[in-house]
Parts: sequence; C-alpha cells; structure tokens
Amino acid sequence: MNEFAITAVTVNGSGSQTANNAIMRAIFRMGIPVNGKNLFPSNIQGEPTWFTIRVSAQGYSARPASVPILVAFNPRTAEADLAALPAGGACLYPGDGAWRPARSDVALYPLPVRELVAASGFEPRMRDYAANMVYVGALAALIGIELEALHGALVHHFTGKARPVALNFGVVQAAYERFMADFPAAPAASRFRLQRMAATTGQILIDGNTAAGLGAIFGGVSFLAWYPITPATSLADTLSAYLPRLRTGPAGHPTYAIVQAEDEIAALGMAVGAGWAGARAMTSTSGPGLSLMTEFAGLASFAEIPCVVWDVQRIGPSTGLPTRTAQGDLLAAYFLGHGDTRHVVLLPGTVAECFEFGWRAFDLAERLQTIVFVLSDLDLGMNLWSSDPLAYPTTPMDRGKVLSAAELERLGSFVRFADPEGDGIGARTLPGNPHPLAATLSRGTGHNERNVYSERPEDWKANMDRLRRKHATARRLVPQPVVEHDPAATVGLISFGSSDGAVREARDQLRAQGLPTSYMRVRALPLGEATCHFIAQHHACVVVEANHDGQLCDLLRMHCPAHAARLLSVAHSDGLPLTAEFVAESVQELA
Amino acid sequence: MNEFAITAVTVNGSGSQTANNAIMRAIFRMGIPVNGKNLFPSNIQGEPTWFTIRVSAQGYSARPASVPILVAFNPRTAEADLAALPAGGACLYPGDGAWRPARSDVALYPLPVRELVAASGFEPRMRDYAANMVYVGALAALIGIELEALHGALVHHFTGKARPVALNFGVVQAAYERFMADFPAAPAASRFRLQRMAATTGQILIDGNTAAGLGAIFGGVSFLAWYPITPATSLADTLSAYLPRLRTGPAGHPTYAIVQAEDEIAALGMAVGAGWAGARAMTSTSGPGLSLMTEFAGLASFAEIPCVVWDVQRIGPSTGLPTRTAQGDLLAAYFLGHGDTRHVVLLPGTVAECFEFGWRAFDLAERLQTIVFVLSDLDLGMNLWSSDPLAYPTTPMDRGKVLSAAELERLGSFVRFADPEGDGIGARTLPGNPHPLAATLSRGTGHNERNVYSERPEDWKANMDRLRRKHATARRLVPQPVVEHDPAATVGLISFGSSDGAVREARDQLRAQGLPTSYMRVRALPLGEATCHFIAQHHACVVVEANHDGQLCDLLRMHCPAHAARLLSVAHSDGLPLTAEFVAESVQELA
Amino acid sequence: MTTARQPVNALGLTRADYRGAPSTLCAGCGHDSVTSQIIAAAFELALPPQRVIRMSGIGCSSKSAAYFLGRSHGFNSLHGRMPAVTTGAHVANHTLLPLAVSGDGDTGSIGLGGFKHLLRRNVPMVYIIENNGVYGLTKGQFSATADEGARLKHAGVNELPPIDLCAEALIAGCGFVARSFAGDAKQVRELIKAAFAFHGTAVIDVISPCVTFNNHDDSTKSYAYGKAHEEPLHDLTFIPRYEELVEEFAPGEVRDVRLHGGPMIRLRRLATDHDPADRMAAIALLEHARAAGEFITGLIYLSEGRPTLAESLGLGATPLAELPADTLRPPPEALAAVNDEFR
Amino acid sequence: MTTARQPVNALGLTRADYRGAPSTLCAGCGHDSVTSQIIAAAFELALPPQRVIRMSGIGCSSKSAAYFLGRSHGFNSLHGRMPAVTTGAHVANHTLLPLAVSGDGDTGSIGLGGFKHLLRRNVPMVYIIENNGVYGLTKGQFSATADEGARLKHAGVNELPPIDLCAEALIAGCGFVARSFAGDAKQVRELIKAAFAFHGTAVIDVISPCVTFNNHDDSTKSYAYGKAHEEPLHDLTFIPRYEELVEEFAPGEVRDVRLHGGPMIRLRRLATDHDPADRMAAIALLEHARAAGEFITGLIYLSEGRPTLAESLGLGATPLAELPADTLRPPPEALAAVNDEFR
Ligand SMILES: Cc1ncc(C[n+]2csc(CCOP(=O)(O)OP(=O)(O)O)c2C)c(N)n1
Ligand SMILES: Cc1ncc(C[n+]2csc(CCOP(=O)(O)OP(=O)(O)O)c2C)c(N)n1
Ligand code: SF4
Ligand code: SF4
Ligand SMILES: [Mg+2]
Ligand SMILES: [Mg+2]
Repeated sequence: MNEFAITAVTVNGSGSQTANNAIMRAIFRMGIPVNGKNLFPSNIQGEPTWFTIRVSAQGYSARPASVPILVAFNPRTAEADLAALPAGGACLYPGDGAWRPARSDVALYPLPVRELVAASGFEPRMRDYAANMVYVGALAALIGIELEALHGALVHHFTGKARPVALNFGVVQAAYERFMADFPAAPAASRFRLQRMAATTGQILIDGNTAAGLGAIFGGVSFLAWYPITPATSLADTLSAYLPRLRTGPAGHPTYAIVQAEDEIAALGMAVGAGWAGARAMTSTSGPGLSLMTEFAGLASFAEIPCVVWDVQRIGPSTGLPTRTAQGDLLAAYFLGHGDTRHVVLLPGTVAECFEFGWRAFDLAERLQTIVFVLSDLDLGMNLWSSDPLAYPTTPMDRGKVLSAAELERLGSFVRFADPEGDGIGARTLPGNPHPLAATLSRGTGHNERNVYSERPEDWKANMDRLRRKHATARRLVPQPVVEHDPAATVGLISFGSSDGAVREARDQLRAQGLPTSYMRVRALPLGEATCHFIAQHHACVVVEANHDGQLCDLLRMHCPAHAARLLSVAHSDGLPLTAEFVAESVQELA
Repeated sequence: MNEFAITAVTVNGSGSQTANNAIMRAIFRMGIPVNGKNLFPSNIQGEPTWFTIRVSAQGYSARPASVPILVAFNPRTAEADLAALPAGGACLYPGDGAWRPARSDVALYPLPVRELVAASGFEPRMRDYAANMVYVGALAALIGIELEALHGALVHHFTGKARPVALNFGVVQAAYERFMADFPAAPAASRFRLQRMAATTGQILIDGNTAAGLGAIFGGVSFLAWYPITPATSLADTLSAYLPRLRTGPAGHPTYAIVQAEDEIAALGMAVGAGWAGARAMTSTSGPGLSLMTEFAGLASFAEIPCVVWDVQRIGPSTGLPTRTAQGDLLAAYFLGHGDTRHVVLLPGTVAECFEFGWRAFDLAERLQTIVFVLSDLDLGMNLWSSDPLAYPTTPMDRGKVLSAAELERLGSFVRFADPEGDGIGARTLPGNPHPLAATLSRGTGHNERNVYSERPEDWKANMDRLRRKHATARRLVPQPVVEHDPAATVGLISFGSSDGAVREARDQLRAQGLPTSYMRVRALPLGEATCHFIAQHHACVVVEANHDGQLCDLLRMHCPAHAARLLSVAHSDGLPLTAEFVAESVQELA
Repeated sequence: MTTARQPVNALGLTRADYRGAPSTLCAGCGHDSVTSQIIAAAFELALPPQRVIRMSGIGCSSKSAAYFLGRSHGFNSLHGRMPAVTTGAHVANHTLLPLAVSGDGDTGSIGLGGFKHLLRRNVPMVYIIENNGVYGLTKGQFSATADEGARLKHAGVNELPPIDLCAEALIAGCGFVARSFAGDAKQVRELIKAAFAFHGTAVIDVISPCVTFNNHDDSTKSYAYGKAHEEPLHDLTFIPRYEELVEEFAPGEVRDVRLHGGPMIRLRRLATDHDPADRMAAIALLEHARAAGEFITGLIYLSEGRPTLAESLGLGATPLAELPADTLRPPPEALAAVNDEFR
Repeated sequence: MTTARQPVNALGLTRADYRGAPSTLCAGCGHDSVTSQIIAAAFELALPPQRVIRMSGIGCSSKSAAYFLGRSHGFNSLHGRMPAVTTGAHVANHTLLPLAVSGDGDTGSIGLGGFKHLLRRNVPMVYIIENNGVYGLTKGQFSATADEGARLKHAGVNELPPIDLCAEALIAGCGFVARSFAGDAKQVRELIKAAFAFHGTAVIDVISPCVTFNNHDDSTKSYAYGKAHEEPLHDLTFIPRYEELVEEFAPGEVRDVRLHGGPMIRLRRLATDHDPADRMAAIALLEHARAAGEFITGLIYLSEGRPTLAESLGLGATPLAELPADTLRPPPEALAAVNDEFR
C-alpha cells in the first residue's frame, strides 16, 4: 500500500509541470510521503520530459527501479516508454491520438483527451495545458487521489487565482468522472491505490535550490553575484524572489544586492570583493562555472576572504548534460586551484540540509575566513522532496574574528595573520575601519604575518603551515558525518549528498537479504577523524556515489591510508539518480 | 675536490647573469659538472639576487645545503649573507664599498671594484656590468678557473662579438692579477680549488625551458598560443628564438605560427582549435594560467582534442611567488576540470627529459586524442644544468588515428567514437577532409558514438567507460617510472620531477649512513601497475616532493589502496629546491 | 542522392545538402530563420561544405550550428569562447571558411573580451550574432544587449544600458560590420553571402527574437518591434561576379562596393545615404540610432585591406595542419648544431 | 607623528601620511610618477585614507598599489580581475572610495571584458591605467596597446593595431574619460582629483613609460615621444569648491565643468577647443588623433547623470557590510510563514 510510482511522459514547454506538481502535492496533502524526479531535456520546448512521482509510505525517495504506472502523453517516446512498463502495470494515454499501445500484460486506459479539452473552456493556445489536466483527473480516479486534495493543490499552484483554478479543476473533474464511467472496475482492480496517512503532517514539499536560497537568506546573505547556468539558476531565482519580501529594510531599502555578472569569473570576483569588504557574499553555479572560478577560488583561499559558492552539480566533464544529475565535482571543488590549495566543502544530503548549510556556510566562511563550497546537485536541487519544515538557525550569526576600531585601539597593534589562538585564524579588519592601524593590502602573493609581500622561504612556509592549522580547525567545525551503527554489521556503507536516499533504502533491502550494514554519510570536507574511525570498525566499507570515478572513495583512501585497503567503490553515473536496487546489488557483489 | 658551491649575491638588473654564466660555463668547459640555481626576485631591477653555482665531480645537482664561497656584491643583504657562510668559507666583496664584514672564521677578500671598473674602459652606464666581472676574475684566481675557459665562455656569451668580449675579459684579467697580487697565498690555501676533469665531454649546459622548447620544435610543433607568465615565458621565447631558424619552409614561409593570446583561456582555446583542425598545438603557462585553463582542459579531454600544455610550476596557491619553485600543481593538473575529469600528465625530471617529453607529448596527445600536460618547474625550467646532449627523437612522429578521404572511401562509414581496437580511441577526421562522410560536430556536451548530442543514460555511460579505457591505454603509453632497485633495501624512495637530484644525492648519504634504499621516479600520470608493484616490494616507501601537501603521495594512496599504509610523505615547499640533506634527514626520521 | 527535381547549385548540390539535423529550438525562434538563410546563402554561393567549418559557443543560438551544414565539420565549443577556438582553427588551416553563430550572451557578456581580440587579429570568418537580448537556453535572464528598463520575471528591471555589438566591433577595428533582423530574410541572406566574400572578420549582428522569453511587443528584440521599426539603410544584393551585373540604375541610386577577389555588394539607396566606407559616419550612425531609438539594419561599415591573421603570420599556401612530418621535424644535423651551442 | 614643519591638509595629515611602502619598480618607471601624483592628489583633496580602498590587478602598475596610501585598505587581486573585485567591494560598502591602478595588459588584454562590464555598471571609482604598451612585469611582451609595427627582442614585430582604451571606455558608456602622460605631473594630478569628484567610473589612461622595456625613442609610450608630442587639449585645474574661484578669464578662454556635489573642473583653452560634454566629438577626437598619430591628453569626455551601481541597486545609506545581524536574519515568524507556503 502506498508504495509505487508514476511516470508522466510529456513534451517540455507544454505546462505539464503544473499537472505533475498538482498530483504530487495532492498526494502529499493526503499525508503520504512523496517525491518527484523530473527528467527534462536541455532545451526549451518540444522535447520529451519524464516526470516520476514516487509514493512511499516508508518515505523512500530514491529513483524507483521500476515504475508501474505510465502516463504516455508523448507519442514520440510512447513505444519505448510502454516497453519499459513492468507487467501488471497501467498505461494511460490519449485514446484519440495516433499512437496505439500493444501490450496485453498491462492495463491500458485510453483517455478522450481532445474531447475533454474541447469541452474545457480553455483558450486554444492553452490546450496543451488542459490536456495535462486530463491525465490528472484520470489518475486520480485510478489510484485514488482525493479530488479535494487536488483542488487544494491547484489553489496552491495558482496562488488562489480563481479562474485558472476553476478551469483546470473543471478538466480534472470531468476526466475523473469520464474515467469512472469508462473504466468503472479499474479503481477497485488497481494494485496501486492510495490510502490516506498522517506521515506528512507538518512537513513541507520543497526543492533543494529553494531551500538553499532560503537558507542563504536566513543566513543573512547580503550579496549574490551570479551567472545563469542550469541547474543552479533556480537557486539564484529563489533569492530574487524572496529577498524583496524578507529583507527590505525599515526605510524601504534592500538589505541585500544581487548582481548578474558577465561570467562566472566576475561572479566569484565580485563575491570575493564583497566578502573582503564585509558583506555576506555568495555565488551559485554548476560545473562549467566552477571551472571558470578556479583562479579566484585559489585567491579567496590564500588571501583568506570569506565567501560562499554553491555548486549545483550536473553531469560532466565539460558542458556535459545540463539537465542530468551527478555528484562529480567533489575532487574539483576540494582541490580547486593550483599549488597546494584545498577547500572547505559542505555536502548537504537532504533539502533540509540545503537550508541548514545555506546559513551555516556563511558562519563557516566568516569564522574560517575562507571560501566555502556547498555541493548540491540537480536531483537534490531541482526536484521536489517531502521534508521536515525548514528549521530556524540554532546558533546566532558568527561573523568571525573582525576587529573594530575600538578593539584596535585597545590592542594597540594589528598583525593580520598572527595566530594567537593556534587555530590558524588571524583577526581581520574591514575596509572603512577608521583606525589608523586597520589598513592592510590583501593579496594573492606570498606574504608574511603582516600581509606584506615576502619572498622569504620561512615566511612562505609559516604561512602555509598556518593555513593547514586552519584546515585542521575546519575539520572540527564543519558538519560531522551522520553515522548509523548496526552492531551486527561487518560491512559499512559510506555515501554523501543526494545518494543518501538510495543508500538508506538499499540498507533495508540488504538487511532483508541478511546483510546488515552500518552507514556513514559524509557531510563535509575536509574529512575528520570520525571517518577513519568508521572505516576501521568494519571489515569492508563500500563507498556509494553518483559519479564515474569514485571520487569520495579516492578522498577517503587519501585521508585514511591505514585502512585504504578496506574501501570498495560503487560509483555509477549516467545522469540519473541512483536506485536502491542498484546499490543493494552492487554491495552484494562486492561484500 | 671539485665538490663545493659558490653564491654570488648581486642586485637584479645589474647584468650579473653574464658574470655568473661565464663562471659556470668556464667550469663546465674544464670538464667539471656544474649546476646553477638563480634565486631572483619578482621584480625587474634593484632587488637582491642569489646565484648559486654548484661544482660537483659526482654530478650532484641539488641545491647545496651549505655554500662555502660567498660573493657579497649586494650591500643590502651582505650582513645576512655573511652570517650564513659556514666557518672556513670565503667571502669576496667590494673592498671600496660601505660594507665591512666582521667575521674571523672565514677568509675575507676585499676587492678593489671601483678602481678596476674605472680602469676598465666601460662606459659609465655599463659600470655595474663591469663590476661583476671583477668578482669573476677574483674567483678565478681563488678557486682556479682557467682564464682561457673564461675567455671562451665570454666569447660564447657575446656570440663572438670582439669588443664586449675584450672589455669584459679585460676586467676579468685585471681582477685576476690584482687578486693574485693582493692575496698571493690565498689560492694555495683555498680548500676549494678546481681540478680539470673530463666529466662533461660531449655534454651541454642548458635550462629546462630551452630544452622543452627545442623538444617541441623537434616534435613538430606547428602552433603555439601563449600568454606571458613567469617562469614559463622563456619556454615560449625559445620557440620564438629557434623556430625561424629551424622551421622556415622551403619557400621561405614559417611552418609554424605563434600567437600571443589575450589571456590563458584564449591561449588554450586557440590550441584546442588548432589541435582540432590538425595542427600540433601547444601552450605554456604556470599556476595562475593553469587555473584559468580549467574549463578548456575539460573540453579538450571530453571532446578528445589533441594539444599540449606545459606548466612550468612556481609556488602557489594563487599568485604565490612568481620566482620561486615548487611541485605543487600535480593534483591540479591531473584533475583539471569539473565532473569526472582526469588527464595525462608527464613529469620530466631532467633537462634531457624536458626535451624528450617536449616531442613525445605531441605523439601522446595525437595518439590518445587528448590534452597532455607536462609539468616542469622553475628550478628545472629556468636554471642551468649539465646534461647529456639532447637526443634526437627515437621514434617517427605518431599522428594517431586520422582517417584520410581515401580511407573513408574504403571504409564506407565513419563512427567518430567507435572503439574497434578496444583501446578507447576512435579514429578522427580533420576539418577540410573532402569526403562527404568526414564531417562531425565536435562538442563538450554528452554525445553518442557518432558524436551526436545525446541525453540517453546508456550513451553517457558508454562514452565515459570508453574514455576510461583510453585512460588505461594512456597508463601503458606514457613514460614508465624509472626504478633503481637495491636488493638490500627495505625502504623505497619515490619522487618525481626536479626533486630527483636531491633524492639521488640523499640515497648516497643514506647508504653511507647504513640505510640502503630503492628508488622509483614517477614520470607520468596516470600511474600504472609498476608503481603499486614497487610499493609492495618495500616495507615502507617515502614519497619525496617539493610541495606542501604531499600530492604525489596522495595520488599513490588513491592508486594503490592495498599498500597505502606503507606510504610515508616527505613534502616540503618554501620556494627553494629541496636539499639532499633535508631528504636524507627526513627519511632517517621516518624510516 | 540528389533527385532530379531539386535545383542544384554549381557544385551539383541541393539545398538539402546544406541542411543539418532537425532543429530542437522553440517553434518560431528567430534563430531558425537565420539557420534557413545560412543554408540558402551557402547553397546559393555553392560553398563546398567540406571547406566550411561551423563554429559556436553555448546557447540556443550556438546549438543551431547543428542545424545547418551537416556536411561541414564543426565545433560547438564553450560559452563565450568560440573566438579563441576559431582563431586556432584558422591558424592551423587557413584554407577553411569559418562560419560562426553566437548569441548576445555568448558574445556580449562572457565572450566580450575574446570577441574584441578576435577582431583585432582579423581572423577571416563570418561571425553571426543571433541577438535576442536575453539568455534563451538558461530560460530568460538579461543579456548585455537587453533593453534598459526591460522587465523579466525573476530578474526584475534591467537598469543597465545595452551594449551595442556593432559599435564594439567598429571600435575594435572590424572591417565588416552589419546589423540585420531575422524577419528580413533577404537581407540576412545577402549579408551572409557578402560576409563570406569579405577578407577578414565579418560581423553580422542579427536581431533574432526569442519567442519564448523576450518577444513581448515592447521588447526591441521582438518580431513585432522589428517588423514595425526596421529601417534598412539600403536594399542590399550580393553579386558573386562583377560580370553578372545586369540591372542598370540611375546615378546616385546605387552604391557598389567591390570586394577583394571580384565579388560586389550592391546597395540600392533607400531613405538615407549612408556610406559604409566611412568609419566615423558608421559610428555616428550607430550613436544616432541609439539616441533616437531607431532600428537601422544593413551594411554599416566595410573596409578591406587589413591583413588577416594568417597573413600577419606570413603563412604559406599549405595549411600548417597538412604539413608532412619531414617538414615539421628538423633533421638530426639541426639538433647536432643546436647541441653545439650549449657547450 | 606630524612634525610642525611639514604642511598639513584639512585633516591635519601630511603628504607622508599618504605614502605607501618604498617602490621596488625600476628607477625612472613612469608608474612611480603616477604614484607621486596619486599621493599629491589625495593629500591635496584631504581624502580620509580609511575611506579610500586601493585596488589593483597584477603587473608592475598593479604592484604600485603598495606604494601609495599605506593607511588605506587595499586589494592587489588577480591579473585582469580588479574590476570584478572592486564591483563587489563597492556593493558591499558604497561609502568607500575605490582608487584603482591597472596596466595596459591588465585592462586591455586579459581584463578587457571585465573592464567594459564595469563601465556598464558605472561603479563609482577612479580607474587609472598606467599604460606603457608593454608587459613590464613579465619582461617586455607586447600588450594590446603596443604600437603597430613595434619590435621587441623575442616577440619580433607587432602586426596588430593598438586598442585605444579611451575609445573603448567611451563606447562602453563611461562618463569620465581622460588621457594623460606620466611626464605631465600637474595634469595627472588634477585629473585624479577631478576623477575623485566624479559620480561614476572615471577612467584615466596615463601613458606611463616603461624605462626598461619600451622607452626607445620611436615608441609612442616613451618619455621622449611623450615629451615631444604631447598635445594637451586644455590646461586643466580641479577646483574643489566653487567659491574658491578667484582668477578671472576672458570669455571663451576657459570652459568650466561643474560636477555633482559642488566641485568644478576649469579647462583653460589651448590650441583646440574640445567640448568634453560632446560624446560624438570625443569619439571623433580620438579617431582623428589615431589616424593622425597625435598624442592628445586631457579630459576627453565628461558626463554625469547615469546612476551608479549602488544607486541602480537602490541601496540605502548604511553599507551592506555594516548591517547588524538582526537586520540580516529575518525573524522566526518569517520562516514559519515561508514553511507554510510549501505545504
Ligand atoms: C561557463 C558557462 N556558464 C554558463 C553556462 C550556461 N549557459 C548556457 S547558454 C547561456 C546563455 C546563452 O545566451 P545567448 O548567448 O544569448 O544565447 P541564446 O540562448 O539567447 O541564443 C548560458 C549562460 C554555460 N554553458 N557555460
Ligand atoms: C593569470 C595570469 N596570467 C599571467 C600572469 C603573469 N603576468 C604578471 S604581470 C603581467 C602583465 C602585466 O602587464 P601590464 O598590465 O601592462 O602591467 P605593467 O607590468 O606593464 O605595468 C602578466 C602577464 C599572471 N600574474 N596571471
Ligand atoms: S528559448 Fe528563445 S532563443 Fe531559445 S529556442 Fe526558444 S525561442 Fe529560441
Ligand atoms: S619593468 Fe617597466 S613597468 Fe616594470 S617597473 Fe621597470 S620600468 Fe616600470
Ligand atoms: Mg541570447
Ligand atoms: Mg603595461
């Protein structure tokens, strides 16, 4: 019960997002955990889009290995889509279109789309939109989505505007009734019926980019410089959408600024300039943009400038596939820069963590006086997830070690890169600080404690040693791994980011198959003591990640050489999120 | 005998290079192995420069830990320079300057610089140049450099121009005689005297950037796009200097082109365009430029375009110190790009290898249809080394799998990324190929075998798997490690690049201290089987490298997880080349 | 392949031979119109497809490189970096004819520096900017040519003045600067033909509406605006060979511009009489149009004479890419001589 | 600190208070002359050092940021990227006064795109290009402003025409465009003062000879050439407050340009009578000077009125960098309301 999935295949640009989101939200409002995965093409209009809605009483959110309900609304791909339908599944399709399904082991539901659309009252140019509502209504009938919940979802979608709600809901209702009339036995016979639950009470349905953007806002972001790129754009859009409302100052002025830069080099350059001058500055990008940011990343790290970079990963190398997901930028982000550069990288695994790391990243950046990367991905960032509500920051804003004029006066001296506390972090002063001692010339060139250019070997070495002390401080301050220990386990699983869902579900499958596992989800780089400890506790650890080369596994091997031999890699990347079945099988093979 | 070093401290921009090179070449022509290390500031004129000439009958070329002869011609640093002189050493300085040395445990030789310069016949504006010749003559007297060899070195330097040779040699001779007259007992008493040998017969004295540039020329480079940056500029300059002579075609046209790009992004972009169109294309840069090349590096790898990037490393992160050496770009170069990008990286360890890898890089790039990095560094690239002569390429030029129109006609079909031979390499066609089947649209986006844009998961995966087969092919084709096995050794040393000299010398010291070691010098990435094999054969392997983070050690840990626990890191980076003493002590501590 | 019915050009190729893959752009996208005219121009000029290389960056406009000249090699490169890649390709093989499509974001935002330096080097090529004042492929953000005061859903109001890519090209020393409108098929086609005949970088800034994100009537990059406001400077016809000139015109009615190697551009006078040989007049024209909010199209500036990059480099007839190994690798004696210099 | 003997300015600071670290540039480098005039201008304007930020990229010119205004914060950033860093700093704290030094390589080669986009945004700052036509710090390669036909040791002959950074600035919409000569100390100083008073990006392209690599007499960037050929458009004096105007001039002899907030630039007529308010005239002037090989200096264009970036962004009086935590973080109720929207 409440454990199945639906894929709606449509043509992009046809407004099917409204239909799919309405279905999801209705199910969600029926108290049932739900998760959506939109597989869309890298173009604007006319190409096939697969939207998979997973209904899971147990709260599983990984991409399902098999989807028993198909809405075949794209004739170009319908044949292949039908072929992929498991026996016993159901196929809803426009009965008045050209395509005719030919399978006897699945239930076939032709829908009178044209007729219903014609009767809908939609203007001609909105017909594609209306057509999608037909499958909403039919599905509702087949699997038992409450019409009231659907109505509520449409009200939500159209932010209460009565006319579109009425128009769309009209089609839904008509299609519902027509389906009941055409296939009166279908609902009862359906193996896939929804049952109201109370599992989503208090929860929200949100995508990671929205959560991340809101996290940044509640983290006090004051400057966003960015350059458009899929799948990161909606993160910046979130800031544009919410900041005016949430962050307009008492006198009506914005307490933030957003600049669309001319490219990613400039975007990070601006963030660095703003971070230097005391703003909470960030940028958001994806792989190609990350690559372009390499030189500035090195500068921000070496000149010790706080700023935050969100990398919403898509599959690479190079331009790759802009609308396909992967976790492939881990090594790139960690080592971004030439010379001995390594960074702080946060790895949110859920939308709730996207929010949390959204604000925490600024605290870390300012505390550590460095650039902080946050690696999300298309799956996490652009898909809708059921989640606990966003939790208000638990700690006050940490602006780090910044000396005011008064403090300088008291201290009587200022050495930018002194390390009195042994944490590798010197106090900084902000431009505009009126104290005569405050000034310093920031630079990416070698410098001594006083930030003065120096070619002395000892100065270089001392500075790098301090930067590594700071890296060690970062190890302590970043979010620690989440560990679930199973005392019966000899095998440990390790993953990060959006692969979490597939791994959790796989653990249940493996346990059922008699293979209990422990689990560690890494949440940040640099890696700390805890990771080696976890590895040491298991005979073998399988590192699961959605990239081709097993990048986290590589980093763990570097970090825990003593136990490197215990690490096994399960890395897979084809643009789709991992499935639990794949993970479980791979683990079975290795362990 | 013939085992000591001299440091001449001067002011940069004063022409002391002529003096120092004359000394080196003269000693070299006396048959004695010699090596120079120029420690110069990142500015154009007026700052201190330390030039160390190491004389070593045994052919040691590492930076000496202690230098017993000081030419103190820079009053600003003279006090500190003198303090660094070991007891028993000698200090030559302008006796008529303001500075007076105060040490009794070293021999002090004041030189009448002004007087000799005044008598030299040099024009007033060339006086600084003349002054340097004074220490040449005095040194010649003290340590026994043959005047004839010096004369020959000056003839070499001034390419035979009689007047400057005469003027300069006049000062040398006068200074020589005056020194003999002032300190008649000094030469005989000197602990540091040269003795003619025959160890450099047939050898040459060359810097790595010149050797690399010549290697590229003999590798048939046809296009260089570059952007100036220290310490890579002299590599490009070598091409500018030699190509007109070596590569002017029969009709008087150049068989090459050099374009100074507007930045490094464009430099690599141009090289990629040219490599795509069939030229042997390259660029040369250093850390900051490498960072800027990140996005194009990913494209070249993923679109499978041959081209060569020389990275003459300087110390980083960020702008770092432009005139200080390091081996810090190993991780950056190997992983340059986002997504699952990894590259072929060659690691020359000697000037002879700079030449060899200079031509070989093109063969590998075209064979593997990929971007090939060659990592040199400031020490290797800008300093003068005694070396066997440059050896003519031993294999004919390998242009890789390129299909002509005739071959296409014969084959009747063309699938750009087919892999019939299982080496991961498809045949390519060049633009301009007149066959109607030849055309293909190269791209950094996901593609199928036919190079057509594809979002299909299977296509992505198949392409990446093939690219990794190609990486495996690269493992076989790149220069293999040089291994010296000592059957008595339980400890292995591993290094790469310019650290070779310090490690070789350290091995002799360790052997003398009763610690025999084996040695593996890695010469390329990706690492192959041989590396793991070497590690497995030793209880412990110490990885020696001139960077802060132990980057090769990290890569070895990733590559050989089974033996990762045996790897110990000795990484040191302060802008200076490693010394043998540091290496030996560090190994003693660890092993 | 060629059926008897279809017209063929001098090479015996049909128009279809100049097509590419089916477009995946939005129905009605201006870029598809430009694609058609590229195909038409190449067909009519009887360009050997194998000698053309189609070059692009990233964007809807750049994607369109896949939709024409399928028999030509091509490189769909990186966002904003097509100029560098094309420069390299030209140097490697200067007998190729680069035909590039780019977008206003690709050229005017991220690629502006590279664009200017390409022009400085005078890399001979046809450089078409499909200018829609918006980032199409990333779903509608302002580009550097967006109208001041324009409003977009997420981005709000654009407070910045637009960059004029023709003015930028002129100041950078470009010798062929034109502006056109995707809705003016003939002008686009004739300009492309003329651009192919030009000895140097030929820039055509084509206003090419994005029907999905920037086609509202008050956008200066919309069809409606273009149709209502386009003011062609002249009626332009490309004449491949001087001899083909048949039509006679009254004096003052036409202006004929002769190009390197024989072809000609005939400009039939319309309302104004702009002299495309006058650089200051060209700048003034743009400046005036900008101030007056006019949408002028046509050949704004033409001046041949600057050497191309390959000429500056002194390259010989054989492309570098085709030089044989024994030309590329000097003989052993040469190395022996070099070695001697280091002794 | 201030001894009684040294003159002090309105803030009670001496000229020495505006100095930086000792220069490590070559003796005689033009950049050091510019440094002196920066110090002089800042002293004479009585700029509070803590409000100025000195910004630069990479190069000998950019290094010079260390040699003036040691009491000001500063950022010696990346090659060609000073514009982006300064933009960010301005947005974070628009009460700061950015004073930037860059080189012709830094701005004209690698940084050209960023330069143009900075101007488009009108980030209020003084932007000095120390233009020597060469890459000094990397030892003498051609920059994008190198003379056509110039010859350098390794690079051979420069076949490319120089970029005119003033023309580039004009086309990009810059409202304060000036050219000067490091050998003309007064003009440099007065222009810097005027630039500080300008409401927007003020670009001063100072020909600043590189004595080590590009000072031969036939270089247009040499002292000899500059001294022999400089043709000032006017004799320029910055007048901080209108009331200070004392000297009387015959009508037509001077042109007074009033700036936002009170100060004025007095241009005393010399040979020509250039009107710096006329954009087309400014472009024509540069075009003419280029064609005629003339070295004109002075205020080429001035026009205030475009909003600065901070104004476009609607920022309030308090800099973003100084907003307190409770302004930056919305209250828990706000989050509760947001959560509700996702149900
Ligand atoms: C380095 C990089 N940054 C960002 C992107 C994302 N991106 C793809 S197309 C595009 C803008 C395209 O705009 P334009 O050039 O005007 O082309 P149009 O789609 O409007 O034709 C951007 C920003 C990218 N591919 N690469
Ligand atoms: C990314 C990058 N590329 C190259 C360099 C090397 N570099 C340092 S200064 C410089 C040129 C400076 O020329 P210019 O801006 O004209 O300044 P000048 O030294 O002439 O004053 C270059 C190329 C660098 N620091 N960073
Ligand atoms: S989004 Fe705009 S530019 Fe892109 S294909 Fe659609 S109409 Fe064309
Ligand atoms: S090299 Fe040239 S620009 Fe650099 S400091 Fe010397 S004179 Fe000045
Ligand atoms: Mg566009
Ligand atoms: Mg310069």
